[in-house]
Amino acid sequence: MSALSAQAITMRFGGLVAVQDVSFTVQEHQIYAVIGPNGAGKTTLFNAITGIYEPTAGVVQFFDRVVCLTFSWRSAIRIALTSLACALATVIAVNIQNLWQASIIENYVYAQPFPWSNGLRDLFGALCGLSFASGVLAAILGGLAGGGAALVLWWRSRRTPDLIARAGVARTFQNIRLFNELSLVQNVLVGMDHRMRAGFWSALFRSPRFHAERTRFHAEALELLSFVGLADRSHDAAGSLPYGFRRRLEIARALAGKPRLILLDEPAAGMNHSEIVDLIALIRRVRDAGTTVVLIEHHMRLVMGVSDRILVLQYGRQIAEGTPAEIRANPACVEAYLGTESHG
Amino acid sequence: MRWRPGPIVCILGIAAVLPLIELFLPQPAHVSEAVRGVFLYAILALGLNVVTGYAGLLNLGIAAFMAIGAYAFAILTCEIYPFQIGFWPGLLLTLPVGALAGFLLGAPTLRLRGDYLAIVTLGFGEIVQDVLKNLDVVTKGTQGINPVPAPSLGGTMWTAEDEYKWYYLLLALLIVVILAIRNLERSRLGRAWFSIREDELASRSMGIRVERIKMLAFSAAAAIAAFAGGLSTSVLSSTGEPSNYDFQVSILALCIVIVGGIGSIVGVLVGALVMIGLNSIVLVKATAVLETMGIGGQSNVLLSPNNWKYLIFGLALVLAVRLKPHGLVPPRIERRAT
Amino acid sequence: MKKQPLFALALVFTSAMTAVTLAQSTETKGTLTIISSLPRTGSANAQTTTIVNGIKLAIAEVNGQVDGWTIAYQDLDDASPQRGNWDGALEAQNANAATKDPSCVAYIGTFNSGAAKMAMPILNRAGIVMVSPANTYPGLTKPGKGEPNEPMVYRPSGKINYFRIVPTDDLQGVQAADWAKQLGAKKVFILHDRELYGKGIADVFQAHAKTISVEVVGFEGTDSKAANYRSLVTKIKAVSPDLVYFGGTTQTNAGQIAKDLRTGGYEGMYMVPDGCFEQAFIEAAGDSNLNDKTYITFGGLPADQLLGRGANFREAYRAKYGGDPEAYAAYGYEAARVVLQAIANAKTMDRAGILAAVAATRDFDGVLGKWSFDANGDTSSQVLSGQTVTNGKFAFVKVLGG
Amino acid sequence: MQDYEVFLQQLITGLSNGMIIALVALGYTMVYGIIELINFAHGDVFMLGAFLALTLLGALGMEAWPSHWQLAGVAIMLLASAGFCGCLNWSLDRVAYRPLRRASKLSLLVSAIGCSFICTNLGLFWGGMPMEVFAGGVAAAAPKDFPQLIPQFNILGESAIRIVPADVAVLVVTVPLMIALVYLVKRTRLGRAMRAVAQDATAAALMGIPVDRVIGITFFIGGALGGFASVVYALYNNTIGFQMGYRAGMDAFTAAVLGGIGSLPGAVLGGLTIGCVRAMSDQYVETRWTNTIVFGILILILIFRPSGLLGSTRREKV
Repeated sequence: MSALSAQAITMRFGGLVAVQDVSFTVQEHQIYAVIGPNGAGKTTLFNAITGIYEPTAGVVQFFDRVVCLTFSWRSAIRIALTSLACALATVIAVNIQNLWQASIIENYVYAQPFPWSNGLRDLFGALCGLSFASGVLAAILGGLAGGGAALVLWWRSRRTPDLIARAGVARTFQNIRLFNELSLVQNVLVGMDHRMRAGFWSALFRSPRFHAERTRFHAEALELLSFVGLADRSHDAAGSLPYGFRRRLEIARALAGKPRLILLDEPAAGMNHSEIVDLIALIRRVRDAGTTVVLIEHHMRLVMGVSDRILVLQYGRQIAEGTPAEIRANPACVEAYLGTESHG
Repeated sequence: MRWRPGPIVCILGIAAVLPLIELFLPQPAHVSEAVRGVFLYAILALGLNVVTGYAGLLNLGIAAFMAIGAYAFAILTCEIYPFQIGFWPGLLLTLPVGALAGFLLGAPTLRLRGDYLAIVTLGFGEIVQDVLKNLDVVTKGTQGINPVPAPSLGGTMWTAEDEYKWYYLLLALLIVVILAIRNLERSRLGRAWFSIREDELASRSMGIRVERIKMLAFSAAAAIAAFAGGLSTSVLSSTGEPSNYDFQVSILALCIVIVGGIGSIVGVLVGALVMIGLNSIVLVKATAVLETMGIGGQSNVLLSPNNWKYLIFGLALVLAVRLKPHGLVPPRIERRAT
Repeated sequence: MKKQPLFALALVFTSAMTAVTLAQSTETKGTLTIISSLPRTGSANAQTTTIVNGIKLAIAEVNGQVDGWTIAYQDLDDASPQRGNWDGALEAQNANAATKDPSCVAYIGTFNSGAAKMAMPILNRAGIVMVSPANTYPGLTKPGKGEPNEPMVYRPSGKINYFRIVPTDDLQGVQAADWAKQLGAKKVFILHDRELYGKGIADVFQAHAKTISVEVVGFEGTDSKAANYRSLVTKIKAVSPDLVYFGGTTQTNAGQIAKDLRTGGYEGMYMVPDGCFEQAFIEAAGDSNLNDKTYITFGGLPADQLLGRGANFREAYRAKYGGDPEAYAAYGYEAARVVLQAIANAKTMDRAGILAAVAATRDFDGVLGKWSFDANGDTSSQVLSGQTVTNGKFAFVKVLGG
Repeated sequence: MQDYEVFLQQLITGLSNGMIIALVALGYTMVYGIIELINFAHGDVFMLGAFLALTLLGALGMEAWPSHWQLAGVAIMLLASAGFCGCLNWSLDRVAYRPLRRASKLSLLVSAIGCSFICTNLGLFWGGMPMEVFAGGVAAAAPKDFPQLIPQFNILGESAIRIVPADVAVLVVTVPLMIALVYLVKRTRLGRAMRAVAQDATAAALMGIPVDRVIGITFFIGGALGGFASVVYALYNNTIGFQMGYRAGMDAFTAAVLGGIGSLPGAVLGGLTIGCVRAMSDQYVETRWTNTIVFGILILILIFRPSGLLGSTRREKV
């Protein structure tokens, strides 16, 4: 089974083509690298894969499945119901004064018990007696607006990053995006959020389930922090971490969701030699734990040392794909990238 | 860990003994009645704090939800309507009513970016004003709905004169709200709120369902605001007129949250104390003193202390954020328990 | 740490206030306090300032003494700066302050009928007499005019403690409609500012206009914060009414409406209630827009039509504040005088005695005419006067009703 | 009046009102564009500009001037108010906003709210103090008449449709200003600097652009636009009051958002839309529902176009 397969991805911003017709497949338990000069479209490709951008063309599959809300009968019913509710609400809103007058004011005598059956009967009668404009027309307009809005909102939420993350795909960012005001543990716990089940009410009333879950995930988060070597700072604010640690925290956060596929965007940027050695070991451990890894990297030793396969991009186009040995032997790649880049 | 009274407990403790201290002070120095206003605004601002402080969504229409709560409460309980469900059921019902209103506004608009959402909430505030004023068959327009029943519990009634009973009732309800918000804040939900405030895209990429989480913040805030609205209605025994819940109230609540310390419960309490205290204690008493000393009350604008209130209030706001840009009591971030 | 200045400040105020209170209590027979509660901050400030002037004038006329009792006056504000309008919480706070002040025997207020609803039950239980210089909502006193539970709901003790010296909307609206018919209006367009006062009076005007077969061609609530009303004027012009009635006040833009009616090319009459009977209305509207085609009703006779008492009031007011007294100044003055007279007549110098004395006010010779309080606490005066504007001044036209 | 005449008349009214809103909204949107501050004080700066114009008018006795001199008077008021509001807005930035540039956006917002209250109070004082007509400040809070310098006869003569010179004056003042503004932002060095700062203040600073000065100048220009607008407003409506800033500011904010925050043509389009919707709603629905309709339409448009009518869907840099 392939963990990730991208077919003919094209990403266009206005007139600018950032990624054109890129296709590749990552097998499970592989470490896969995407390389290319600055501005080659690597990060854009990542963003298109993880749902931050909607690809202009092309299909992305995770584990042989397109992660996307399809227009099923359920969504259709949902939109229809919204439309209906809006239609009804509009009719009531437009006529509330009459309805209220007919059902409540007319029937209620001060300090007497209210005849509920008469009230309901008159309410129904008033509803039936509405004029065309305030009844049918209002219903149609309200229904159209409500249905249209529901449709638009559904369309916008078809393929969002959270949907993809929930499908088991985690990522890190090139310019680290931690939650700076939260502690390290909390950062990791946010990554675990979609695995938690205790909801609003159990949090509000502190149910036993809430406590159990809190203990369990808290322990797991600390474990994960020690996995990346940050256990001793677990209660510091993420914003106070030095740069190298922040990368590791981001990886820990991404791993927290127990992803089957993890995308790392330049994990070694700004790291020194020994940190990179640690990172290589970490990536291997992640892979050995069963997670497929895709990474963008400039650091050639890391890429060549750790990757199973490599994809080379230039100006948004795919110029080569293969094992490290193949890439090293490919003259176009050497020309485009390796030749100009100093080996780290 | 050994239990130490935190700042919240200290503040509430002082609040609890304040009426006792007052027994020994002359009448003009009594402030507990004005402190009731502090409690009400604190509840409102705590609601706003959930949406603006925790989830980082600027809401300029929190007063609209307060109005919805107030009118829903009044219509459900007032004797000129047939429902008359009584104080406690009515007060509890303001919560779902407010949440529903929040949901209806939030569902289509919560995807909007920052200040676009702000104008939507501002506009919603204006719409609610208009609707309450114009649907006079239902809401009695600007007449206001009264009398709204006072609470009773196990045979004791709260009347307008029982100011200390009211004081403690409001204090108790404030504590309940604080506890509820703290429970939410220190949970998975609270964490998700913070993460959205910090970086919406990153939290989305971590699998947080941003729309749902925002919606919960929005609805929770609306529910708490509606609760505050119902409560204030009961305190005054009337809804007043719709413009009692206008934009200025939203602004005041926002100032309380930000001046106090955005995202911090203690901050909101202190903010409410300072802002409302400035408004209905310091300014009122100061004007009274100046009047009795013969200053003011002149027909000239400049010589009447009342005409300086805007200026003083505005200066207080500018100075507060200038001196304490993160609020009087900024939230402590690091050691927040999970 | 940050709060210390605040506490210090509070301490200073507290001690200052205690000192003031102590200083005052060293008087002859003792001090009786009259408290007024009016919106002193924000848009109603102009009107309430004249009310307070009227009250102060009345107290100054008796040199602050009645029968050896010192009359103290406290001017409370029921508006807060951030609201810029009356605030229910502050109104309740003022009313409670009055009940707790043992020397307080009378409460002059409120300006807004909505605020009165909050203050009335509190003061009623405490038995403090409340005299309003401005509330016109009928339901506050008259059974059957407002909601079914009014006005009993404002009288939890069962006794009447609330009095008002202004005619209610149901009176003024009817008189205004009658006058409109006499002026030759066949078609009227009614506007109101959607406030309790303006809407109430416009509703009555509309209802009465229909019974006296004046055609109502439009009934609209305006937006008192709008920059102008040109589009509304176009709508009005399209149905060509003879008279436009606006239920509202200067602060809810009666002046702007007058202005836009004229610039929009409307040539007919324009009528407004006593909320606009003040020079500020003419100043806001610009006299050229009002002259000769504007009609104002007022609950009482204007100062210059009164002999004796009224003329004295006008002179005294002019001498003290410069400028003619306006509607609200007269109302404020009258309210304070009713209270002062009651203090003079009271059998016992306590709240109950003074309340009884106010309730017993009969044939009061005031600046609004000669009137009594009826059983509901309303003024018996049915006299309203009609004014117009000529050369930028109000000019008395006739007595309405009677 | 015929139905079509009523419609045309409402359109004219709507466009005139809309132009004034647009002018205020331009100042709003410029400030928003550069530091993302909802400048609550903008409406109140606008209000103070109108009071300055009234003071000038009274002090120079312009009402008594012959009519062609009055035109010069209008020009004087326009320039004076623009300069005054510009300086005021600039000083607000200097005193109340600049120190908070590193603080959170919300602190800035509260500072702006505070400034708005202060300006409101100054307007209250101003309304009373310098002019005798207000009875020594007794009626300070009441709305003030702004004398008609521009006659209100119908240009179209006896036609049922009225176009008064004030309508024309609105156009004559606002359109050149808008063109000048677009030129300034698109074509000049200053405009380029503004756009650079708006895009990324840090990067602009690194490129040697004096960021604080550019922001200050933006505040000045935004305020000046408000000053122009205030005089146009006063001449058109002939009434000013110390609380008029609230509605003006809210309309401007709505217009700016409707058009797409930060977009100059958007602000103009938004202002015109709101003006016309208001007029049409007054005519064909009911005045009391006008606000509801304006905001209802705003919400509907934002649902379908989340960045306003002409706003760019700025992509977040990831």
